Amino acid sequence: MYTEQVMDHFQNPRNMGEVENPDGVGEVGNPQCGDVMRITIKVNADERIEDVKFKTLGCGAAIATSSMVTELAKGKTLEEAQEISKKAVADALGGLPPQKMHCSNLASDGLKKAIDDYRSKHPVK
Amino acid sequence: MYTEQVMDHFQNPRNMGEVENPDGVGEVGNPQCGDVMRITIKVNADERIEDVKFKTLGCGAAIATSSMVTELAKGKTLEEAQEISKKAVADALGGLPPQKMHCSNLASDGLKKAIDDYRSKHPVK
Amino acid sequence: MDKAIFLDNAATTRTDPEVLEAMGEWQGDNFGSPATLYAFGSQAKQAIEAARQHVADLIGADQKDVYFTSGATESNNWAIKGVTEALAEKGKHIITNQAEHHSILMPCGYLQKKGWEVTYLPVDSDGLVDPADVDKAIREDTVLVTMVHGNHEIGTIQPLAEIGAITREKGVYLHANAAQSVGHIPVDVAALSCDLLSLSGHKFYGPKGVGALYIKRGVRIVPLLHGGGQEKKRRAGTHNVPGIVGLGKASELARKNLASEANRLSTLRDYIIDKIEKNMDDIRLNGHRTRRLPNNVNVSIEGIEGESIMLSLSYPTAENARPVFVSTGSACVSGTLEPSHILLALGLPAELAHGSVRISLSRHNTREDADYALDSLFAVSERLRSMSPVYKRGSKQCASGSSGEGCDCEAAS
Amino acid sequence: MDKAIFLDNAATTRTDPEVLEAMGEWQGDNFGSPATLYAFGSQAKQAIEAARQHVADLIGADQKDVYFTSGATESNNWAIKGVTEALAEKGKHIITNQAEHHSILMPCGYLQKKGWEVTYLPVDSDGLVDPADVDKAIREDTVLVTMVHGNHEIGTIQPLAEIGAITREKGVYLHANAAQSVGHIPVDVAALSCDLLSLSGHKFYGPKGVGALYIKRGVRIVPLLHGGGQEKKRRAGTHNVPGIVGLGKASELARKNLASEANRLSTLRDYIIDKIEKNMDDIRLNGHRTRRLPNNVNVSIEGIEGESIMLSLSYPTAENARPVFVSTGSACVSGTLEPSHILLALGLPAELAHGSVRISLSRHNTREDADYALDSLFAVSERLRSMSPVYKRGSKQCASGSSGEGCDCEAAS
Ligand SMILES: Cc1ncc(COP(=O)(O)O)c(C=O)c1O
Ligand SMILES: Cc1ncc(COP(=O)(O)O)c(C=O)c1O
Repeated sequence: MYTEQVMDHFQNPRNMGEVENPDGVGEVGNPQCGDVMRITIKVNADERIEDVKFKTLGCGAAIATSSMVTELAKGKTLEEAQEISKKAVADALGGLPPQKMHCSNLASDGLKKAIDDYRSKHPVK
Repeated sequence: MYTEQVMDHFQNPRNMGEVENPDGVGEVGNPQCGDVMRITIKVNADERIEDVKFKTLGCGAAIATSSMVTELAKGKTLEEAQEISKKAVADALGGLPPQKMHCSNLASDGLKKAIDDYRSKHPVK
Repeated sequence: MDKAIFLDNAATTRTDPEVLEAMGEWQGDNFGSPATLYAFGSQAKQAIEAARQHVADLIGADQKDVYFTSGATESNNWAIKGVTEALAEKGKHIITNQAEHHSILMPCGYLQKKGWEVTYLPVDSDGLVDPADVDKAIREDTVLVTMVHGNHEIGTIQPLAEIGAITREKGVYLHANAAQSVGHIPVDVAALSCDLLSLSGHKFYGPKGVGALYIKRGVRIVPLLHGGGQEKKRRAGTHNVPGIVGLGKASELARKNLASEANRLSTLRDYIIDKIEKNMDDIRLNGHRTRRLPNNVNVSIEGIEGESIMLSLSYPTAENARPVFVSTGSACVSGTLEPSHILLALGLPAELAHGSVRISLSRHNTREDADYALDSLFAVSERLRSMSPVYKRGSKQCASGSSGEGCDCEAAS
Repeated sequence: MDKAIFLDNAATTRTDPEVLEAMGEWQGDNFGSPATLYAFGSQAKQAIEAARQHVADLIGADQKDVYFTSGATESNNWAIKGVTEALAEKGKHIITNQAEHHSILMPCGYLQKKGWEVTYLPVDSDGLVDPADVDKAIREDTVLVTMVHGNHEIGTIQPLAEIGAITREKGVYLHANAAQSVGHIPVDVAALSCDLLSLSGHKFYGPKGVGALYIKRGVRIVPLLHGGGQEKKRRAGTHNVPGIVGLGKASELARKNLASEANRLSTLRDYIIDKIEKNMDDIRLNGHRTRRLPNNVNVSIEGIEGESIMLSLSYPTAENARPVFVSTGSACVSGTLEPSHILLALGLPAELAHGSVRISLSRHNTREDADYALDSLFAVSERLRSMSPVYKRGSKQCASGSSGEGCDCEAAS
């Protein structure tokens, strides 16, 4: 039911872990739902995402989308990264089963939350 | 579903046909039911059944029981022949399927009717 | 035993070796259940969806509208009970006809006990329903018309497209019981305008115990088997993967061979009918002469009874070494005391219904088989007629009257 | 691909080669339908009756009381709908429990919509129903108690004999859903005092798509499939002869091997449970430790989610070349957004239900298989825990509280 890309990211997740001294942290999901994602980012002076990592409790789709979102976000400006949609993540993975589209594809929300967290600590001058 | 004896009597019926100038004729059944049996008998001076034949429209059981009843009746006194029961016919055939026990086992009734017919023409002095 | 000639293919057909082969894979290493997620199960799921596509293609349906069941009996029960329950608010009247299969009539009878009204339309002497009768019978509270497509006993093909045009216009669901027609003649759910359609695998060289119900998108129907989420939550139960794959394969093969095989069998059927009519006196062809399933011949033979014909044919003798298997509408094999309700619905007297023989052909039957079987039939009929106390050649005695009177042989015995 | 290790045998088992062989005969020359009279059909009939005897022997029943169906889902639907309909005059209340299979719960839910009252008894933390609760729940208008025998997910075996003693005394029918227990542990309809009992062939090395319902003589029940006169007019439809013969063979084999196999598997099961408990922190055994199906292990693993465990195990890697197939109670595979209702019924918080793994053994699994699978499980769990943002060894965070609150991830997303 999962594409090869999903399985690849699930089996060989990219950017798994936690950024040291993160500039922003975003956690979404709920253990009761079976999905929790924690995205940590390092932002450089140009407001680009220099590093991004994830930790995820969840199903295959949850892990693969987390991995993919970090890949997509890396090197992007915060503005660009904020635009990464659920659909973009799913597309990059060659598609997700319909029932997984929403519930297990929270990674872009997690990224947005991490960016918001960064912003709340670095208000625009 | 039929015993070997039933199949034998069905395939090789004994005493099929009509006795010439019968002393008694018994017909039972009804074409609408799918069963009609016609038993003809020749009775000798000792009131013994000298000859008996059947013609039958009907299923395997109907034909086999007709054949068997003529076998059982041949040579018997009228009194003895009258006692031939449905069960005796079925037993002699090694048994009949339950649903055939009654509907297609009218041959002994046919024989009784033939005997009655003889008796009505030869009242006891 | 010399090679038997099986002419009872309307009862069941021999599973095609290609079908068996296709099933085999799913009975071995690939036994996993399709509801599961791992690779194993998802292969089974793909196999099921491929089978669904084959079935859909055979009946001109969208594959999403095909639901697997355990056979036409389940499909018919589901269609009738499921639709009436879903639409009970709208009304409690359904329409069928007197010459239906028991898997239609019995659910209808069951509904009657629960307060539904059922109109059993008459059929003409060929077994045809008049579409105008359907039109007249539809009322405000009618929720379903259920009509057989090809009759299993007499082979008559109902004018379903015409009936479908009426039901579609009046906004009443049409259910087609196509157990005998699918795989044998073209069946197209759009051309028939039907909303539901039943089929059974073993009637066209597929496996026993598997069938399908076509449910047009949007049709309201309550499940018959509640439980797990299989079949989009409409029909629960672990998928019978080998059976479903077999049904798919049978559908694929049927579609490929349909035109040529229907043609070949219609010719053979007409050859048989001709030969019987030329060689036997006092017989009647039952069912419509041309609007007829390609594999069905049904004749009544005056003065003798069907079970004994069938039985004689099936037991080899010195003259007839090859057993021949046919069926009959006689009460003696119906399990009840009544002869075939379908033959009676044609207006036949009970005698002629008892004396009926159905020959139903398959892709395995050749003209040589038919000739052999017919010679046996002629000999057997001759022999049984010579034993019959009622048969007189040309007298037509049985055909005359007495229809309508019931048989009370049980009471008489 | 290296040889896969299939540990999802509660979902379905591999059909035994002897079963396939027994079926083969009826898919070839002997394809005739048993309802027919000729020699052909009567051989099929004998084969069916022999199969019925084997099934009856396996459950200690009179063979006259065994009716063939398309599987346990149909048997369960038939039992529940058929009995309630037959006894509707007496009352409209039935009893079951919260940890039932969907093929019980969904028909119960369906009845509720039609005005029936259903009592769902609680289970304790091991999944056991208290017979005293059954006793208390029975009312004047109770017509049926339906109880699973062996739970498919957590393996707990209900005290059915004790429940049966109560229902028998109170004159209420007991239906046992024995889909998971038949063929695996001794099942005796007399010892259980049950009036109806469901079983499914593919759960004990028989074919898919065939099962049976035991109906004690005299029990009042309406048919679910109306139609032809098969199965003494109680279950219509052309007999699935190969399937039924296969079920018979599976029953025969099961009976022969039952004691030794149950013994071997219980030992293997306990070995697995022990090894998991010794090698893993923060896990919970679900289901009763000893009153348990011989082939069932179910554990919740804190901090990780079942689908990802299952998926990882099923995909071979350099270290784990053999795919391992298990199942889980996680919402991610249930098709709903809720984790297993059975695990929740035990009182588990949703987190632990999502993190459950079911290992269900078969006669084909060896200790070597188990060791291999467990090593994979340990490695996979370690890896997934290292990815988990919530897992902290020994914290028991997931086990604490929060049960009762639902998941609203859909709303949140
Ligand atoms: C406890 C239980 N009951 C009923 C069923 C239904 O059996 P089937 O899917 O064969 O109809 C199953 C298996 O799916 C089961 O485990
Ligand atoms: C016209 C018709 N409908 C329904 C059925 C029922 O099919 P099955 O016995 O495969 O359920 C049959 C065959 O028995 C049939 O001929």
